[in-house]
Amino acid sequence: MNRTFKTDCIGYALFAILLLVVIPWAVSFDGFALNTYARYLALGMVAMALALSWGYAGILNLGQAVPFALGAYIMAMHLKLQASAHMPGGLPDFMGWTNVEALPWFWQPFHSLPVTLIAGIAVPVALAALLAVFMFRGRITGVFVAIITLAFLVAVQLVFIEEQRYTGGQNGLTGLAPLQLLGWRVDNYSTQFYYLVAVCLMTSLAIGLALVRSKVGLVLKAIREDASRVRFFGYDVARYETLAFCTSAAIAGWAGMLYVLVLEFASPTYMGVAFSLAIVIWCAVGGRESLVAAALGGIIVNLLEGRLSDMFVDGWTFFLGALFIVVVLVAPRGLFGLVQSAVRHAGKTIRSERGGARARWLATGMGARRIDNGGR
Amino acid sequence: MDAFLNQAFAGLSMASILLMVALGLAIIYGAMGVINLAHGEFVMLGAYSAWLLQTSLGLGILVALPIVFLMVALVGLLVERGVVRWLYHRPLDTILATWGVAILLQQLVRSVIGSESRYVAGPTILDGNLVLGGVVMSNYRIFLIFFSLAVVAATWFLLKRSEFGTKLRAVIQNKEISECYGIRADRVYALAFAYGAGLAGMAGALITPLVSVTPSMGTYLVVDAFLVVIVGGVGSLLGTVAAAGMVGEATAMFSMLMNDTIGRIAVLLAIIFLIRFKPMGLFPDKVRR
Amino acid sequence: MGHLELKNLSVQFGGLKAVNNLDLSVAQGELRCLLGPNGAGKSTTLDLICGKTAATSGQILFEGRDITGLSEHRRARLGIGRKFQTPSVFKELTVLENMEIARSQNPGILASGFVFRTHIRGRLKEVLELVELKDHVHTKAGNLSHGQTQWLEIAMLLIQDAKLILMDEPTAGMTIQETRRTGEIFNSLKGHHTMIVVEHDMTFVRQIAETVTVMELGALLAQGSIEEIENDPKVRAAYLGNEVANHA
Amino acid sequence: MKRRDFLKGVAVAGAAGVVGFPGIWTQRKAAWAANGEIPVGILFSLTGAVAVVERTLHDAALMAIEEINDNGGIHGMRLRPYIEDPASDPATYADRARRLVLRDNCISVFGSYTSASRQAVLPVVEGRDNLYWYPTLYEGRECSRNVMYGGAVPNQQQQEFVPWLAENFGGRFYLIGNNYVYPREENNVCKMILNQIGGEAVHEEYVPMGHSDFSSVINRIRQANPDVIFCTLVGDSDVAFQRQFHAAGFDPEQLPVASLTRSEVEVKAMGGEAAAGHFSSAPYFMAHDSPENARFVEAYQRKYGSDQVTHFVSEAAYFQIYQFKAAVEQLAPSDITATNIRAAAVGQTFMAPQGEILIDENLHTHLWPKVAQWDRSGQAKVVLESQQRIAPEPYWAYEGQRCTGEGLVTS
Repeated sequence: MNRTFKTDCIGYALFAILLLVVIPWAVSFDGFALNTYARYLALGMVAMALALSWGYAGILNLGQAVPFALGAYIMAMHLKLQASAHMPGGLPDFMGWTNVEALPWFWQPFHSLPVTLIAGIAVPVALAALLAVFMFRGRITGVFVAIITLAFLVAVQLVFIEEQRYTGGQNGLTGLAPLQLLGWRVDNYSTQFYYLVAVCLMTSLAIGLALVRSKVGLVLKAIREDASRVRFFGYDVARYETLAFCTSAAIAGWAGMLYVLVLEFASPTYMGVAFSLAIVIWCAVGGRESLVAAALGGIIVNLLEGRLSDMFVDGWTFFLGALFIVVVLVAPRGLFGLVQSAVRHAGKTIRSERGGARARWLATGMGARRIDNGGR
Repeated sequence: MDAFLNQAFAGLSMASILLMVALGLAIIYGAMGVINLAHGEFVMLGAYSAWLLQTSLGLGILVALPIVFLMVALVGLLVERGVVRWLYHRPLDTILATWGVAILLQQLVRSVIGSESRYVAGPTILDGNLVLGGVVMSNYRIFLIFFSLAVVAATWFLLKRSEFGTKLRAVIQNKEISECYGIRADRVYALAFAYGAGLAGMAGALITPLVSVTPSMGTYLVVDAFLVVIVGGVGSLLGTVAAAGMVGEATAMFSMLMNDTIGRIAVLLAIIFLIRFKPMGLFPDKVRR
Repeated sequence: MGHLELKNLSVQFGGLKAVNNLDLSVAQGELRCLLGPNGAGKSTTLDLICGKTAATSGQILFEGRDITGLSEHRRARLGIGRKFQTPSVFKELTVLENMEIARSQNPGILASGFVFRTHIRGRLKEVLELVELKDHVHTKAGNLSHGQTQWLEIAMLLIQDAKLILMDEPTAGMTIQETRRTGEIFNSLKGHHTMIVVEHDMTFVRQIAETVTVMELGALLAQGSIEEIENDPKVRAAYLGNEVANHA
Repeated sequence: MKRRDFLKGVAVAGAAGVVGFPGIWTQRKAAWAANGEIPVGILFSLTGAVAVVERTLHDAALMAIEEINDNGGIHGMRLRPYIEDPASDPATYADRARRLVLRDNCISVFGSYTSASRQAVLPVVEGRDNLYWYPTLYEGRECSRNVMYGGAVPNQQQQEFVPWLAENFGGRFYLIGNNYVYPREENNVCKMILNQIGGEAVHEEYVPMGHSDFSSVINRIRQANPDVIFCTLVGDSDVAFQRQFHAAGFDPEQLPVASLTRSEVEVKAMGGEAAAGHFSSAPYFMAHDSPENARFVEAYQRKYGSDQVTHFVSEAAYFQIYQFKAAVEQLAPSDITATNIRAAAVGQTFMAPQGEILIDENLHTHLWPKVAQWDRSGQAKVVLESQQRIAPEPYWAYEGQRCTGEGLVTS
């Protein structure tokens, strides 16, 4: 395990260099481009969060957009309250229009920034925990998890659209104030803001890596392979699955908060089926077995979407659809798997030239043994 | 009482549409484990095929049905041969690939036919309503209910009584052994996929008199159809019928008591609970696992 | 009072009584062999003890404690280990990672969150040497030979340090040498661990058995030393055509 | 295992090469003054659910740009449209609007149909003091200094429509709409008017966007037995509702559907048969008889096909380009900025297909509301026409609030 730790560090460091140095320099610190990349990074963060539960624990969460959107709405509620300070009763404009008399209790705490920042992670986690306990205590796995989370996603979105009085309905929360962070008025086109998002991504990535490189990650991998066998070693499988699910939700909520800062509004489309499936696709394109790769997948696909729609305004989705099909057919393990097998192949050629004799000896030794076993 | 009966009929009518969309999906998912997110697009293609046949050849949708079935089944066959057949051993990946197919098909229609909404005339012989006391039932919807049941019956016959069905069931049970007996599993899969797609196409053609035909019309349908299939239980025709009936009726009843949005939320939550406590579906195989 | 006691244990699948009013007592440190024709309910009995299957009626006592209603992982934490008929190791993980999973004295999440590396020393090193896998620690379990896989699973049970080890045909697919070696390992475990072994290979049974229990149709048929069993007419009848004799 | 993680590094580096290559991926800066072009953004969805309508807006806007360029541009400068496809997704609207405003330096952006997308674009245009030309009817209650509102607000659609309906068919209204801000707000206004004239809303309900099964709704309508269905369903839902309502055998003379959102596009999709006899209120209908409209329809059909229809939003998408042109024409080339265009646009009149329109100082448009009845051919016959141009009052229903040239004023 120690050697993997070292290579993890290399991957992490290279990713950090990409985010912190290469991208800002490549766009020569242009405000618009940094804002765009900040958006991609936030989306990469959600994709990474999904890899944590899908890639490691085999929990395909088609409702990953729920914690993301909750984080987004919570941040937006705070900013909306800031923007509504001059309104009668501090009531957000849309509430006035829908005849809400007083600020509802669940909006009250979000006057406070610390509460908002904590809730942006805690609320998605709490909801995820409820759902996780509900599912995993019942030993729900595979496609059933996918369908339950999908149905849950649709239901939550409907609630948000229906309760227009409290959530802004289909329009979501708009007309937000800029965030005041420790006296700093966050400008989402600034270099500092880009670095804020990048550092958040790197931090969440570090947390994710620590989790999957610890024994927890090992147990999760074992669960993905054979959950009942893990139980016979005394592990409470449901609890491990819940942990993965909740950590994933926490990071998604965090990413959602950043996303609102980038785009300056929260919308129920953040918890739409299309968006939620898109997260799965980013994760798959990057490679769900690696957190760094999944994050990159989120960044690359979004970048590509942006590029394609720029180059072929008519019919750019053609290329997008084709890309997904090709990735699944040619690179089932994503770009990560593709690169991995390419390098492994290259490595093998080199090795076989150097230590061919030894390899052959090993191979025949193993082969002989297998034949032995066959004839019992 | 009339209100209740009217609403019960509305539920049946919703169920019949749901059933026709879900049936093809149930076969594709039940037989091959393929999670086909492009299913809604097959429905959409069916609707566009009906439009095409009506505007270019003047065929009414009922006359056009067999042709629509064949057209969409052909598309299904191409999708299966081109994409899906490589993915039988990794079912979760089919989610991504078929999503890609869905995007592709939508854009194809948009580029070739245009993004505007299309009009397809309903069959005039089924205009009008049947009035029984205070209950008003649209003739077309009555027709849909019976037609959907007929499709189920035909499918049941195909699966249980025909040679193709026997082969399909053999392949589902054990692909390797079936191949030893000379069944060409890949061909059976391809035909089953095409059949499922064709059913979706027919459903698409049949709903054209009720809805708006647009390139993105399928997206709304696929999620609901999937929920029905899973609630009904994998590979159980009876389960799919029962699940469609339940979801349709539940939607109608909740909608009568509250409103359509809350009705839908309630149905979704009920589905979540059903899957949680009965993951094998309404009518699971009673075999020890 | 035995280490493990089954009292009136029954389980029913549909109309079939797979285990029928079974009473069984295994003493601390004993190695008990469980024999019986196919469908006698041997594997189901193991399933009942480890919690894979829930009992319809009856009681399971382990170290005097009623564990009938406990979930699998709770039983495992009490010290019940299980080896399955088909070798079930984690094929995607390396040998060392498999061992780390099995080394589950602290199976809680918090404890696991602070484990980042597995040191090959102490008991782990001993066990790996015992099963001759020390040179393969970084091999993926999926790439091991069949016999190695069986041993890996045995090693995992050893490192798990279960007080009660349930084995379902541990030597299936092993060569004669490997089987003998397995028998030696088992013999060395007697006294420290209580073991229940389901086995068909009578040579192996003779090598390891102290007391043998024979089941038929979910119920206890006979119990005693290997000689007593082999000469029991009821057992002979149950095996229709002297399967026991053939094996012997 | 070890190698895998090394590879992660390689993958990262490789991706960095692809993704982060300088220049290619970022800037597309156009210095419009230098090469005699005026960059404008065109932001209508060409893909996704809203593309059904927005495609026609895109077409109409581009046609106007082409006409202007063919006739010598503005002071010899051509309009250079930067086209983006926001894919019916608010987040993508926001992203593409940033591109147009910040990267492509457009001095105005023309775009979008839904309220949600307008709201998504607002922070960008307000943050950079740009101008967003929004051609769609909307719920009012907004007073941005950075949006040029080309569509009707509630008072322009309902002020005459609702009393007329009540007078002719009765005052018991059944309100049905999709579940978002526009229908809810229009229904608030409708209920207010009904209150004043002694009518009532017998039932009010909202269905999710894209909802397409109206059996339950139709059952409820049958039970409530209203005089008028007041309908603010949009797009697919409107089409599905009307077809099912028609199939259920209601007689438009007894129970008409009165829509604020139904245009020639929806009617074409639902079929003239289903729409015949029902009413819509809008400032423009394709069948409107005026030389400007004849020219507009003729040009549109010549360009995009004779089966195409024009409607009240595409008309606005079209005339807004001309309003933009008229404003820019008043400016010296060196003065062409978004804020100057706004200042120049206020008070402008333009002979649009619907009649002569005027931009109010609150940046909304004075329009000519009409009520029309649909016929079997899919065209609308105007049955009630406003005698004068109606001023836009986005806060009509809110006493004490007015949208003025200084923004929202509360008294």
